[in-house]
Amino acid sequence: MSEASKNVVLSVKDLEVTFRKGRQRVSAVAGISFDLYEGETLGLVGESGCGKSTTGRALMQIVPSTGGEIYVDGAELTSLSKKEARSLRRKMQMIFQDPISSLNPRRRVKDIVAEPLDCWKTAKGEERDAIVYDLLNKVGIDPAVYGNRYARQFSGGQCQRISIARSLAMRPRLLICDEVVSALDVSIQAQILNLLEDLKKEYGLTMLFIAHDLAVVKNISDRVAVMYLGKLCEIGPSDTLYAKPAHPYTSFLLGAALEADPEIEQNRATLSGEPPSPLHPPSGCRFRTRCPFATEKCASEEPMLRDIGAGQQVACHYPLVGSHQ
Amino acid sequence: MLKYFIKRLVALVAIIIAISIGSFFMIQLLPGDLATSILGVANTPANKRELYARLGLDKGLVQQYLTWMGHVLQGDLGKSYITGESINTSIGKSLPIDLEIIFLSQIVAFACAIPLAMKAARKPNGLFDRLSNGLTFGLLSVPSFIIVVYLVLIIAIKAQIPGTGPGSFTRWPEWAWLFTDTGMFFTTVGHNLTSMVIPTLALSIGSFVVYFRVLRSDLIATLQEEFITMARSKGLSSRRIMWRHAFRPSSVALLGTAGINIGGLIAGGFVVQYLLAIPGLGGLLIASITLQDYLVIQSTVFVVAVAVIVINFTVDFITTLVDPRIARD
Amino acid sequence: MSTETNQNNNPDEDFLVVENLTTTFNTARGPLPAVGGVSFRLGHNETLGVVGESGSGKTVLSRTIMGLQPRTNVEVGGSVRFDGHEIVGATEAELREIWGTKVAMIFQDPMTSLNPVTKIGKQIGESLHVRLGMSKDEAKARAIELLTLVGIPSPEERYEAYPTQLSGGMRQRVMIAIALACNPSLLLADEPTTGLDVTIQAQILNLLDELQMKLQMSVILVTHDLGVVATRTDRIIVMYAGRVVEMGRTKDVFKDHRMPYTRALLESTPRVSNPSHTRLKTIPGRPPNLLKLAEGCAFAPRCSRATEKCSQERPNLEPTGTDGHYFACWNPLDNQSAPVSSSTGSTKEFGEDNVRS
Amino acid sequence: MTNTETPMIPNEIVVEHPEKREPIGLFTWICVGWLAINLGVALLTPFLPIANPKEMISMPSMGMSLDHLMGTDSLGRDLFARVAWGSRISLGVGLGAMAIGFGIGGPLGMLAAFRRGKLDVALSSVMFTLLAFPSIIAIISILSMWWPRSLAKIILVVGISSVPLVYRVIRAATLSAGSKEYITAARVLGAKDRRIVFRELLPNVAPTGLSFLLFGVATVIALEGVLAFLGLSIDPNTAPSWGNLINDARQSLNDTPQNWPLIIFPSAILCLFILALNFVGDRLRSYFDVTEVKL
Repeated sequence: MSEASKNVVLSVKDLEVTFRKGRQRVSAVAGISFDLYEGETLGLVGESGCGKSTTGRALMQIVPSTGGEIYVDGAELTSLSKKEARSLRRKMQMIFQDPISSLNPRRRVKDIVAEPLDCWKTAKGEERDAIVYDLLNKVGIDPAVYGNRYARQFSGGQCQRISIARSLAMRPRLLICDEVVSALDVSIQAQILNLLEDLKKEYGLTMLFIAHDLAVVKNISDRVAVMYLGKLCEIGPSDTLYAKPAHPYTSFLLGAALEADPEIEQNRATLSGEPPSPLHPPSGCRFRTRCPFATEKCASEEPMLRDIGAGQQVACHYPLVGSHQ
Repeated sequence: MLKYFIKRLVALVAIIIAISIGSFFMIQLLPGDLATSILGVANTPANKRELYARLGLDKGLVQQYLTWMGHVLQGDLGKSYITGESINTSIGKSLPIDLEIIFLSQIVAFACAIPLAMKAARKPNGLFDRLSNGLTFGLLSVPSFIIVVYLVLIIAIKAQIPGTGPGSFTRWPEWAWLFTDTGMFFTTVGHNLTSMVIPTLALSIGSFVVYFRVLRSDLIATLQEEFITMARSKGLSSRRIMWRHAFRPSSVALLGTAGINIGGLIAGGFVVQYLLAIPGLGGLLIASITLQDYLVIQSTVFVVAVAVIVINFTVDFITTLVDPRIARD
Repeated sequence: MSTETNQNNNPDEDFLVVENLTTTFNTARGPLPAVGGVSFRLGHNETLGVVGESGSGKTVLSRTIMGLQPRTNVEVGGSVRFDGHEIVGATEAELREIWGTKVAMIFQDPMTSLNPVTKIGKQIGESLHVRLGMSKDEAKARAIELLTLVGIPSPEERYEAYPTQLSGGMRQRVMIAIALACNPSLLLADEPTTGLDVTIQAQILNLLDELQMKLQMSVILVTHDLGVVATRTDRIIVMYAGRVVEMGRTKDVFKDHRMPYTRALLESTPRVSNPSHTRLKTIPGRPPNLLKLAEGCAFAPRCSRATEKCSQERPNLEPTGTDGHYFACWNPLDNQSAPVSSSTGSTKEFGEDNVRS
Repeated sequence: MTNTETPMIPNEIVVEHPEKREPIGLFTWICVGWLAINLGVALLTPFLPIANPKEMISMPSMGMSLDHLMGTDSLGRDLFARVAWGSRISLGVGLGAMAIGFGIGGPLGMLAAFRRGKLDVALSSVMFTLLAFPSIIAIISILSMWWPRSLAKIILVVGISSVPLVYRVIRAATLSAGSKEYITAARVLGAKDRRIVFRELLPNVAPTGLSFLLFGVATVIALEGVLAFLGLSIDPNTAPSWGNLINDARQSLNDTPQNWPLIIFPSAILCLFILALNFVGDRLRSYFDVTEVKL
């Protein structure tokens, strides 16, 4: 999927996000780089606190990035003026985790979906209504029945459909989905995932899909990136990465994932302990404190993300998988 | 914890300084002619100039403020321009009365509110809860001055209970009496407490209503919490659950309300004092307002404001002891 | 209280007997049947999984079994017999006798389930002190032992901590310590790992397994996650709209399910083992409104196999022929390829391998 | 009054269109009606066929009769007329002061919560310091020295003294609404500040504001009573307020204890008016489910 011939829609170089907590500094995202090619879905997976959501928010400039560059279709986002950045952001949209809280409870559904059109004044009157009607139909909400209802009257799954309709109103190139199905039941989750797949084809979207659920991420993504404590551990095509994880952390993460099948032997060797505080990240490789293969080199030298073939890159001194050649 | 405490203390000092500035300039900037109220007909330009020089009022406002603050910091609030009495003495006589009324009324309010709120919250929407909730909601809408008026009408005039009406306030005996004449001591204490019936009732009803409602709704919310279910699932008695698990988290809101309420009583209790002719701070303030006694007003306002803030500070401190989450934020 | 269960000569099956249990909430909009007639049995040291989506009544079921349901606006019918005690209709004082010491519960959200203003050590020690009559010092010593048991590092220090100072995984460990303080013989775990990260989830589930073996408990594991029950339970119950739609040995239900809902649930769950972009099968529509439940099968409006009968008559649980495997459906799925005999055998083996003996 | 009727149902149960709202209830409508009647009387007093409140039209201290519905006071003035005219003053002070309080405190509170940062720190430290200062003392001191007294001055002083409180409430409500994901969503969609404030924040802050407005009016009306007792409200001879009427009655009741309607009517009407305001405010709060903002 990641051939050089493809257009790069989003390119992230050494992105850093540092928060201030009193006098201390928390580096939530500590320098990550990746490219997103046109039409692909990149899954960003990791445990809570690893910085995956912050990455998404920094890309949308909801939280300011404190270092690095973000290129959208070749234009660098962070160095632009507020006004230019705003118009560049039209190409990017985001859907959030909590479907209910991301819709204003005191506004009508059709106004919520029309919000971007009203903000950018791209469509008015009948044209606007037609777009809204069409979008709501596409996400499976009958506009004739539900268009005039208030957002608070809908269930989580329906709210997420409305959010998706809203995010597509400006026909964005890039869609960032931040844990969009984690608050939903399995049966609803499947509906939303299929809906996203369909809309992605129809609208020619490029997606960054952020989630903690490994199965969900694999299902929807062409490539997957794994984060741990603000850094990228590994990135590669979904099927390859899940079959042959190169980073010990990825391997443990996959081992801990529970499969809905009693015949699959669960890997009982789980990671012990919990991730260290991002206030005091370990030196060298950030995973070394929980890694059974860690050596002195891991403490002194930070592993850089390097190619191990077949589109897979890993940041580990001792990857589990050698070169694919 | 200590860090939080120090932080709060610094804020406290800052607010007290702000308040001293506030009470000083509020009085100074108001219209009104001090010379007229002191000198009366003798208000000639020469006399006025002489008076201002004597009182230090011919200097700049900042200078005046600094002089006043300098004295205040040494514990001297100055002397009344009009009566010449030391303000320390006046406030020293009045403040204990306020403290007594507030102390008594708070004891009564808490003693009634806590058990009743516990009872009401145990069965939300039950008969007792509905009754008490409705009744307190009604009482909430009766301002304290109306309560006093009716209490006086009923207790002092209709029921003819001696020593309870306006002007019947009796002071505590002096310290020395305690050891020499116990009979007299108890008589005076008795008189004092009788004279406290109406003011205590008047203030405690308002406090009770507020405390009851805050504690009740908070308890009901707390009892819905999962950790209460958890406590039940341990097999603890409902008594233990109410007191050990529900009351403590709920008392945070109660304490906060109490802080604001007690502060309000110091500042707002003087309507009651005025109506009952009780010589507390309220009485002092209103008397000095009538006399246009600027320095006394200014000092009283300052003392009351500081008292209110110190009380709020104390309540905050107690709250952090009850709920360790607060100090860590 | 009924004691007739003691006369039964197969105690393993009758440790917990739930019969036609119903829980109905009286709401302003009418009665809401959150649990609509559930029956099952649980043996000693057995692990039962209860699976269902939001609104399936699984949480209400677990609380009703324990008798923890609030008393007002709730009607409970049927019977829950647990080790010689009848739970339904028992007074709170009677229930208090078995709560904590015989049956304990861990809750979904350890943040809200721990008292925020009390040190965690005190919360563990409380039941030791109150229920077992230990002195405060003994209780403290035991509480520290329990903290060690559930794998909390430096337990003496953590004894003094407040819940907000711990991570989610640590809080869940504290919850387990509290629940197990008085050695209960039945543990109800209501979504014990929801909201935890996968690696922490694995730690907690392993810990529960280990403790079940050590302390000889029966466990009811309530969850929405099919992955959690797949390898950690002996038997499972699948719930939909307050009723059991299928139950049986874990392997039978996963491999040989008859109820279309069970299949739909399994097919709509994304799997790590499936290749990327596998199209998920979805269940159309949403879970039903329990206030307006129709006469027939609650799943009928979403079911591809539904016939007219489905919307008119409610199916009862029927045996499949395989031991202990039941389903409620008028148009069940065909018996699938997996041969019945071998699946029974391997289930047993599996149980011995992973759960206990 | 209580929104705790049906909390026993666990969240997991899906009820279609989960409307938490309870029916509005008869008593709420009675309260609304009572408020409307008072407001109507206050607005229309000059046009109503009632006696002149300043004129001695009858014997003093007469009981209730068809001519004088509430009887007459110690100077023979018609009490009903005086109560009706009094509502003009009391409601005027209440609404006027709150108009000033909300006019200044509301926008400032929203601005501080929306902009955050230095502006918020600066505004909030000023406001919270002012809040620590017991406002009633300030009101009394200022009014006692600011002669001659007038309705406008009372409204101004009380209104300004309520600014910090309104500021705090509106700021808290805005902060709470602003922390919701839909604000971030609107920003991401490209909404400008103006749009976010008026389309997203305001509709969610307004219910809190409205219910606090009702509580505020109730408090100010009670406060006017206090001022009247201390002789600091407007001169009862020019126009009586409800507080003035109660104060008058209190004083004259010593001489004519049989004339109880004199105190019962004004105080009952005052209390019932406050009750209705409080009740409607409380219902509004639970109707809009404004739980996160503690007033």
